[in-house]
Amino acid sequence: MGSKYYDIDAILTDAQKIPCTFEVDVPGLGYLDGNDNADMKAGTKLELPIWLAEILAVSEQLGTETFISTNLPHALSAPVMNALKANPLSVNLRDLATHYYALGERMVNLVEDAEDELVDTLSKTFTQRTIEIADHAVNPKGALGEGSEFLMGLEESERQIFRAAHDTAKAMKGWRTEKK
Amino acid sequence: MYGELGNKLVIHAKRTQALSQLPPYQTDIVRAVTREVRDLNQDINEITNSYEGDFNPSADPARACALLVHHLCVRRNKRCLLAYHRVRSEKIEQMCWNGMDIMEQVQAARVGEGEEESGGSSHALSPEEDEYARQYGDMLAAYKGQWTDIDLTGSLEPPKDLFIDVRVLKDAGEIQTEYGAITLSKNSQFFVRQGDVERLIKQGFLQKLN
Amino acid sequence: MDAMDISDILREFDAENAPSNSKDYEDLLKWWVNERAAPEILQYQDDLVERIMNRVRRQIEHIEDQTGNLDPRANFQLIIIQTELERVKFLIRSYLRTRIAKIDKHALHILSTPTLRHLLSPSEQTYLKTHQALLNELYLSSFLKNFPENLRRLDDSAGGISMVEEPDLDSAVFLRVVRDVDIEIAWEGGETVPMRAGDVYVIRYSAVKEAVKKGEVELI
Amino acid sequence: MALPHQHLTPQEVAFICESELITIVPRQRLGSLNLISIDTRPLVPPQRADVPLWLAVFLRKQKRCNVVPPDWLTVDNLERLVKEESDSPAFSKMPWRWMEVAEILLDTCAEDLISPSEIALHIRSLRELRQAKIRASLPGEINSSYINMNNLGLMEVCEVRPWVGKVVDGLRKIEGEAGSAAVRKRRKEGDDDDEDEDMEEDY
Repeated sequence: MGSKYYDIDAILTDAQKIPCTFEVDVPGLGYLDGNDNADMKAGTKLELPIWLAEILAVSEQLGTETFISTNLPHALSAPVMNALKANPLSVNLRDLATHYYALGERMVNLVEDAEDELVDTLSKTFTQRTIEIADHAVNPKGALGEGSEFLMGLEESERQIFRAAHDTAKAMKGWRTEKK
Repeated sequence: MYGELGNKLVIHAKRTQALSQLPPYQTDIVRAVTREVRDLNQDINEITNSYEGDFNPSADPARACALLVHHLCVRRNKRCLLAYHRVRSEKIEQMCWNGMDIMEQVQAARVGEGEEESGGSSHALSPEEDEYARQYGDMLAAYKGQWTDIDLTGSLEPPKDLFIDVRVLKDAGEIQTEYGAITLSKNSQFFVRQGDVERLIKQGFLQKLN
Repeated sequence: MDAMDISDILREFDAENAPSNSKDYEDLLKWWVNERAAPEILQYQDDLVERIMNRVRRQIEHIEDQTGNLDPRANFQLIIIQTELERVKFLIRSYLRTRIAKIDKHALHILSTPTLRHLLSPSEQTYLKTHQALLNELYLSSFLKNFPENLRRLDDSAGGISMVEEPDLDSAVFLRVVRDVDIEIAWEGGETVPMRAGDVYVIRYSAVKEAVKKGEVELI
Repeated sequence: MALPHQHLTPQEVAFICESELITIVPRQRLGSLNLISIDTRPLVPPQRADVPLWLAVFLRKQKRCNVVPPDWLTVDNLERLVKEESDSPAFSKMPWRWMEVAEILLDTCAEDLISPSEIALHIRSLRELRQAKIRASLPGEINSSYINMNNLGLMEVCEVRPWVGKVVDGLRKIEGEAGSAAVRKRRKEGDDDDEDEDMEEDY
């Protein structure tokens, strides 16, 4: 899998925050929770960006205890999963997380025993929504037409798929009508 | 929280990718993020130096965690800075490949974009980017020099209608073509290379027929 | 003028000896499309490009000799020669720039992998090294010089992610089968896909990477 | 950055097909030509000759030849194909470059075709019938492993390629290293409701 060090979307994905719990007291780390010169108490619950949480969650200290434990963010919580299973087209993914599927991929590695269900639901959701996206891109129903709400809720990779399908349809139409 | 400034820079980079012109360089944010890295690095040194002997992470996990957090913040800021500069350098390279003279391109950016938030000097490129643009332009010229017959910065669209039929609407005097001079007298028709007459068509002397 | 004039006869005589120029052109089309579609840089087609460039130069000389010759018949033939010349120039230009774009995207990966570096032409290798030096200089002068010494590397992988960007060889590619071939799919637990000539598939590049190089399948 | 388009544009697909040979009937003499991609034979009216499509179109525009349309591009053959296309869910067998060749000939040498407006109509309905079929059948095929797209023409493949490529890649990343095999296996088991416990180790 190609590493994406310079990929802007990969960097923005890692900026998304997830709920964490500190398992250990850490002097001088209060600033992570907004109080600058305090210490970080074990048991504190806070949100940390993925680029930080994913390393702290796997760095052991004594024995098998890690510095923090992580839980699924609201965007991947059970109620959202149920809504996606019920009708994937009705959920505004952009409000939940701009890089929604990428967030899902990162969390699959971080949270045990969630991955089977998470992967299943996300892959079904992604497939069904991208088919709808392609339809909209090929025969647009006008800006305020039916489905525009769906399009407003597309997360970042879905937007890029819409643009790819839309631009290709436009290029095809342009080629067919231009003088050969 | 550490890393917030880095994110701001990456959001600028994301917006830059969608723009045709290069927006102003975010000097202030770049400096602030660099300062944040230096401060973090000082904290790291203070923590490690506070140990007489060598630092044993498992002996003091809390201190190890603090160190790790600082390290990760530094790495994160470095990645944001590199990505921001890389996106801009790609835009500069695109301009060179499109044969645009960087300076005139930049004037247009200043007029078109106006000043986004502060922090951007009136001139879109930073001094270091100016230098990069010049050096990349020279390197590109050297690479192109090995393909003179091809003109590497030419069009990337398949060629169409290299030669076209035109009718003369208004007397346009004589023009030079590869096949000798042609006198463009009113109502006469010619089969000429499009490149030779594009300007005259735009000025309404000639009309393209198909 | 019913009888063919001498130059036509002579030209027809030597038309037989060069059937290969159509094959060269078709090969260049094929390798241009392969390069456009493959996620990784492919072998530079040195001899092929050189043979075609020789013909390009010969055509340019022919045009220069003939210009000023106002005979409409010769003139019309020159126009055809120039029309085709522009097509060939476009093809070479797009082929070279497609490669440059990939070289830029995976520069450090290519630089640090000898087998990949040997896929590049000498002038591409010069471009790669010079460009990397310019980028390093830009980063250093813009902010990296203010970093502590041990943090200035551009090729390490501390902090959980490698700074050296590699192509995603599992990206989906579209292909048309040229010769029957059975493709082994590693990620399906060793399933084999029997691909027959004329078939069209979307599949991970890694599964057909060798078949592309052997010409058993062509990317589209 | 040196190249704007990631995938072949329709113009580039047409450019590729313009090196295919097509038969013409010359209307004016032309000496043989040593070109880069081909050595052409002398054109002597009215003897038929095979030339690359780009050259045929160029000569046609100068009224120096007429183009002999390919044998599949006739009204009755297209009518048969349209009927076949509407009667069965499967894609009928079309030449690999049918759409590009038809569009180019209809645009540049319509008069050389027999009842070109009818041909244009049939080509359009073929395109729309097959477009609807692609939109109906493709979604069911989408998976991150591989997809067979036989009987589609090159231009039709290029039309769906950008978004299909992104969807297949996106699906692969969501399914993670265990890959689509695990997902598909679970989906099958999910149907008969005995969730297979030993899937855990794969992660």
